[in-house]
Amino acid sequence: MGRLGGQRVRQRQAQAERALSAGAGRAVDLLAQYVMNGVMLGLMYALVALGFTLFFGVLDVVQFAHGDVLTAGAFAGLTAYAALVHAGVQSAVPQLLAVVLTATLSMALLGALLGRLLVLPLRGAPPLNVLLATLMGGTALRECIRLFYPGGSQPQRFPALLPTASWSVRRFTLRLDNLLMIVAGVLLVVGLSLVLRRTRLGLAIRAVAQDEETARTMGIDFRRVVLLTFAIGSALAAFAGVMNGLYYNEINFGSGLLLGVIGFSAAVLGGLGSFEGAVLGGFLFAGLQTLGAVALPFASAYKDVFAFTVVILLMTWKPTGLIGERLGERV
Amino acid sequence: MHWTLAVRRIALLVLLVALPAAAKDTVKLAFIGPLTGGNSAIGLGGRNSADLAVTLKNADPKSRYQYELVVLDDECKPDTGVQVATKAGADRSIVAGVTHYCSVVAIATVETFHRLGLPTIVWGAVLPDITYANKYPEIHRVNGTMINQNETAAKLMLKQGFRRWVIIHDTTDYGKGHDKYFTQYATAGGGKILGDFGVTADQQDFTAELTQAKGLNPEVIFFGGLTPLGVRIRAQMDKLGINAQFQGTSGIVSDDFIKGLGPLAEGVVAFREGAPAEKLPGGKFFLEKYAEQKYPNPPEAYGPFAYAAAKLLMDTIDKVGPDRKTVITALAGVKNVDSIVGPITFDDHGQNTVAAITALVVQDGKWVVWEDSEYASGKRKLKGR
Amino acid sequence: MSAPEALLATRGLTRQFGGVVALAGLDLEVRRGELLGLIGPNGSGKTTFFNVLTGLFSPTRGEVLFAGTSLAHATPQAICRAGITRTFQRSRLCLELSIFDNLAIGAHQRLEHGLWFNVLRRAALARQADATAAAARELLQIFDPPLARRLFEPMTGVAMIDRRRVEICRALMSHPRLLLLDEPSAGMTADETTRLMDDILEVRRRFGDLTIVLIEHEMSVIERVTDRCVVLNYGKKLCEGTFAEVSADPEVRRAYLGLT
Amino acid sequence: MSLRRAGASVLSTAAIAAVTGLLLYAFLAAESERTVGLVLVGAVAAVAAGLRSRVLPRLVGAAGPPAVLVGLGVAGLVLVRVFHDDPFVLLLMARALLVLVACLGLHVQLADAGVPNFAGAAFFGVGGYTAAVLGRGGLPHPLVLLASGAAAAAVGSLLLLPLLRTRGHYAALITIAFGLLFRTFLEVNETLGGPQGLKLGGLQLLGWSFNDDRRLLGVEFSGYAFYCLAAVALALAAVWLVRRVERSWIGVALDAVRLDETAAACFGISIGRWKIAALTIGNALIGVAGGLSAMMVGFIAPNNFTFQESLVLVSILLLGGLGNLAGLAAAALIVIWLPEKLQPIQEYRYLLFSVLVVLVLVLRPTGLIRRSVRRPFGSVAG
Repeated sequence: MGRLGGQRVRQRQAQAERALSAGAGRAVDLLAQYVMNGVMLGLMYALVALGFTLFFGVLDVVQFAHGDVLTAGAFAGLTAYAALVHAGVQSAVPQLLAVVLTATLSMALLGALLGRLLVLPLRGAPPLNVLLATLMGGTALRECIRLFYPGGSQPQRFPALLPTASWSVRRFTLRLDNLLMIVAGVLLVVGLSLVLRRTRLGLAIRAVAQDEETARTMGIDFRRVVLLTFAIGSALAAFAGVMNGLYYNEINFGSGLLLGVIGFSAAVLGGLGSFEGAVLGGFLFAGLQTLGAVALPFASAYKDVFAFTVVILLMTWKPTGLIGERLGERV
Repeated sequence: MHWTLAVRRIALLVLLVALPAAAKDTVKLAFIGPLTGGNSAIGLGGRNSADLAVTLKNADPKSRYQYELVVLDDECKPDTGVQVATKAGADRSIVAGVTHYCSVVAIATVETFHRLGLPTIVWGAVLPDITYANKYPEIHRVNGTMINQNETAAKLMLKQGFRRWVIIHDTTDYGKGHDKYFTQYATAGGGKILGDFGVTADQQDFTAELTQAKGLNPEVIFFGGLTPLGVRIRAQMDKLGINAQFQGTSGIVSDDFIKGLGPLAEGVVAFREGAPAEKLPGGKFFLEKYAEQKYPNPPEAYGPFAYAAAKLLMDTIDKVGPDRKTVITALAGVKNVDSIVGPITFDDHGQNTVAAITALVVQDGKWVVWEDSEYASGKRKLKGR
Repeated sequence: MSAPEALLATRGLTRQFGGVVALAGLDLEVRRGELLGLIGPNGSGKTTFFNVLTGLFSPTRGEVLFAGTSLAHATPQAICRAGITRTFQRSRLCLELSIFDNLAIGAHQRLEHGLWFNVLRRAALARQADATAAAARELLQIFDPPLARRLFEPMTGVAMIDRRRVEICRALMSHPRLLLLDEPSAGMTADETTRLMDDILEVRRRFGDLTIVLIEHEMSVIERVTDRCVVLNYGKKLCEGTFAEVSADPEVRRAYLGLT
Repeated sequence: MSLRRAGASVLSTAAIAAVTGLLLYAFLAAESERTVGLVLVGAVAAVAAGLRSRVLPRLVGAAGPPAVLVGLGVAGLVLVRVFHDDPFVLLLMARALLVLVACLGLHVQLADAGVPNFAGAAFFGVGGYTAAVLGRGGLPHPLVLLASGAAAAAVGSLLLLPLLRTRGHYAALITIAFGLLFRTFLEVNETLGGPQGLKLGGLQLLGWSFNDDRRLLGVEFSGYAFYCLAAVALALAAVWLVRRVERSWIGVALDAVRLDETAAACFGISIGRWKIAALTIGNALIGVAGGLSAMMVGFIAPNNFTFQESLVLVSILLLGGLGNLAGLAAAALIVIWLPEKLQPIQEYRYLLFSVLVVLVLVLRPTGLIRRSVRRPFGSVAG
């Protein structure tokens, strides 16, 4: 067990070193570990929040099945992995590609379907109906996974497809797989902002978001843009689902609900409809959770309670999010 | 008496008269366990074992009644547990019950069974209060409690030279019970508990707690809780580069724990009352019969106890008849009744004393009894030794 | 006749939406008991003036004095209690409710809303409901007699023109001191408008102490019913006076009628 | 009231009570799943025919709603008498009635004032925990139930400021976030028993313990029979209160706040006051139902009020047709009883209800049954 041996030597060194610089040393490396955890969570929440912001931007609607789309994405990825293993493909890279592609494409399709079946037909109805319909749609999706996926009610083991090398500086451990996921997540966010800013589709999405009537009169195929936006938003969630699976090495059917509410809270904190707001909101929520865990050392399970309480207080102070929703209410 | 009930009774009478002695009375027995969710493997193992007991009893010509197993799922949740317990207790045709693996559910349904007068035998929950908190004649238990489990655990780990623990436990009485009793026995033996964290049963992310634990630099992370949390914590320990030894309780002794972690499960230590099936007095017989029935999932750690509980109930009903009150009085007198988990004796609290505590370690993907493992013989080393 | 004192006076009333200045330092007076016409091209700030006056938008700058009290930053509820009610350019009736319910909303000020009264003292509640129904029928007799018999039917069954009349009745239910009418005759034919104006004059005669500000585009209507007029343009008061004086004013002719 | 009208009222009330009683009895007594299915289909067909042929509304009109309430109350008593020794059915009836009371609370909030409450189950839990904590003290139990309602309203008041400042889906997020954080708080916090929950002694009324069986008028009643009677009484009182609130100036004000806040403001209606009133009345109803339910079951744990359970309450509201009390009652009975009577769908109930609600929302955006206009409450119109 070579790696373990080397580890032990370094640990004795670390213990000696720690004895020397007890005060400052202790805080910095732990702090770094917290920041690392926070960044990982923040990125996942940001990806989910971006979905909410895209849907709201285009249609002024909240698509509340989004959290469960994330879980469905992770399960789709897991199914692809199982199929590949069954077919005898053992090496990690093709498996990883298959998992990510299956998850994102299948959820893009599901997202567009949800938009087509649940959201567009309800354009005329009161806005709350869309929230209710998609909330129930999310419940149906969650129950389908629980009931029809083999052993769906149990947590499923998600394969560790990324290399698991890690470097430790005293007690801060940086794992290669976390680093890769962070880089991939950031690239995805940057890529999305480029798509929105540089491409015709992006222009069309922003136009529809700004003012639907004028955009439609300018010849923008409204339905196509909406369905594409739903596809993109859902694909983001699927990617976050795969990240969740790789990070925790486990997925279960019920985690989508909480992640959906957290993603929506993050999007609202940042101001629904604003791209930067969603990313900021995601990291802000993760920061709140980490702060909550650090501030209440032995009752860290309160971190969700702390984070959601702050969300409610912030919304009382700024009802439409920190940066504020762009569309004021017309009298 | 509304007419449908009356009609059914008359029909039954006619049936009995017309068919002299050929058909035996049907007696219903309830089985309650976690059939869905994270602990369903153990629940299904228990159900199959109880079902095996019923099948064998029905096959035996000497048995006075035809037994039928009514299977109910408590989802390892107290509220669902009380609901199905009320349904079982309220159903007059159910005479007795083999109830619960999850302590959080068992402690909740004690009142319900007492109120509805249903004699029950717990087959897997280890929380002492289930039987010791009050003296209800209806409540019995064949498996042991967590008190002696932690005594043995502390002795063994201290003997291995471990001195510094961090405890993570779920906030149910099961988790808190293990936290309390292990701290008591570990500190008595010179060990030090650096810190303890309560976590909720459906918590997903433990990086915050584990980062703090890492800051305390423990030799061992003691986890008091069930398999789903155990898997997540052990996996996230590896993510944060925590190389402490992982020590669990009876809650993680299941194949799902190993399946969930893969290589990471290697070297994990856990303790539980009673021995694995093959080491039990009636173990070989039980495993053979279990295999014959070709159940889709294994009996798991508490299958034998479920079998023993079901068999004891049916034998008692055979002796005293399918009436709840007489069954309760008969169970009170159970002394040294032979069973596959060894002789069963119920004390005044209905608790069967199970002396044997088994230490187990995961070796090459299987739970192995500590004494037979390469960790005991020294060929393999626990973490940090 | 000494000039009757101003019921409503605004000083330097301004409202900006970002860069757009909807009201630019408006000084305007409404004398008690008069029917003032408010005219001006689209986007001249007429409806914004009503919205600021009724508290839906708080003024960026300026003062609003109504019967001596300042209402500049008052809530719509307080402004209504002071005795100002209005109709809306785009009708805002509750279509799911009955005609009676909509009128009862208008009479909210004068109704008893205690939980004790409403849940337990049902006889007293029934009496108050009958009184309100009678008041509603009386108003409807003026504006839309056939509706008086369909008081408890849903609004959805009422024609668009009649809905405008119900909205006026709703504003009158609380016996306001100042009634703001925002293009009440929009979408009506000439004789329907004439009949509506007669009804308004009839109400004015019956209520006595009722001051009305009327936003209207039809010059013949303004000429017939208003005592005075104010012409707005780009949020500023272009000129003020009787219809004859106003229509003769060169500024108005150039800005509003496009004549040079 | 003339003699003829009184006669017609009594006759039609008796008819309604008898038909409802029979349908409920057939549903509850049905043993095999096939009969349950048949009874359900029969009931739905009967009601649909009654509605389409205007027979039902005319009957209810002739009887006069207060009389219908009395009739249904009598039907409830008869059913309790019939199932006097069958605890399982009595428990089912009581649970459905208490869920109906909770849904009436949500009805006042969403259907009347337009404020969505996705933490219904959390307030149900607050009532239950209050009953658990106060139940052991010396306080007479009717006061404990009132305290349960008051506690739920008080906890609800924490959300008043956020709910007044937000609209639409932001307000929805407030209640969703509150539901999640409240359950986690109770699960982690040990004072109220953590995930272990708390046990409750039975309801005691003037020394009469509801938990034990008792002979009455020569018949052996199971303990649950008395809880069932309490639930029937509570449900009737709640329907009476909600109907009176809706058919009064308060109902008109709530409608104005729901339909057009701007116009309501312009006519002096204080948006804040009425939303607070609706939230407080609603949460109080939910709290009382929660208190009685906890006492009946004898146990309460954080797992009872997950976000999923709140969604079930909202589903009942939507399936019953927003704003329709009869529909609400029918939906509550079906949603609670069907899974218990049709064992195979027990596992699939969440899936079934969520799909049903989606269909209702997408196919009938204005609600299953068109919302009827408020009937006049003046003396002349009767």
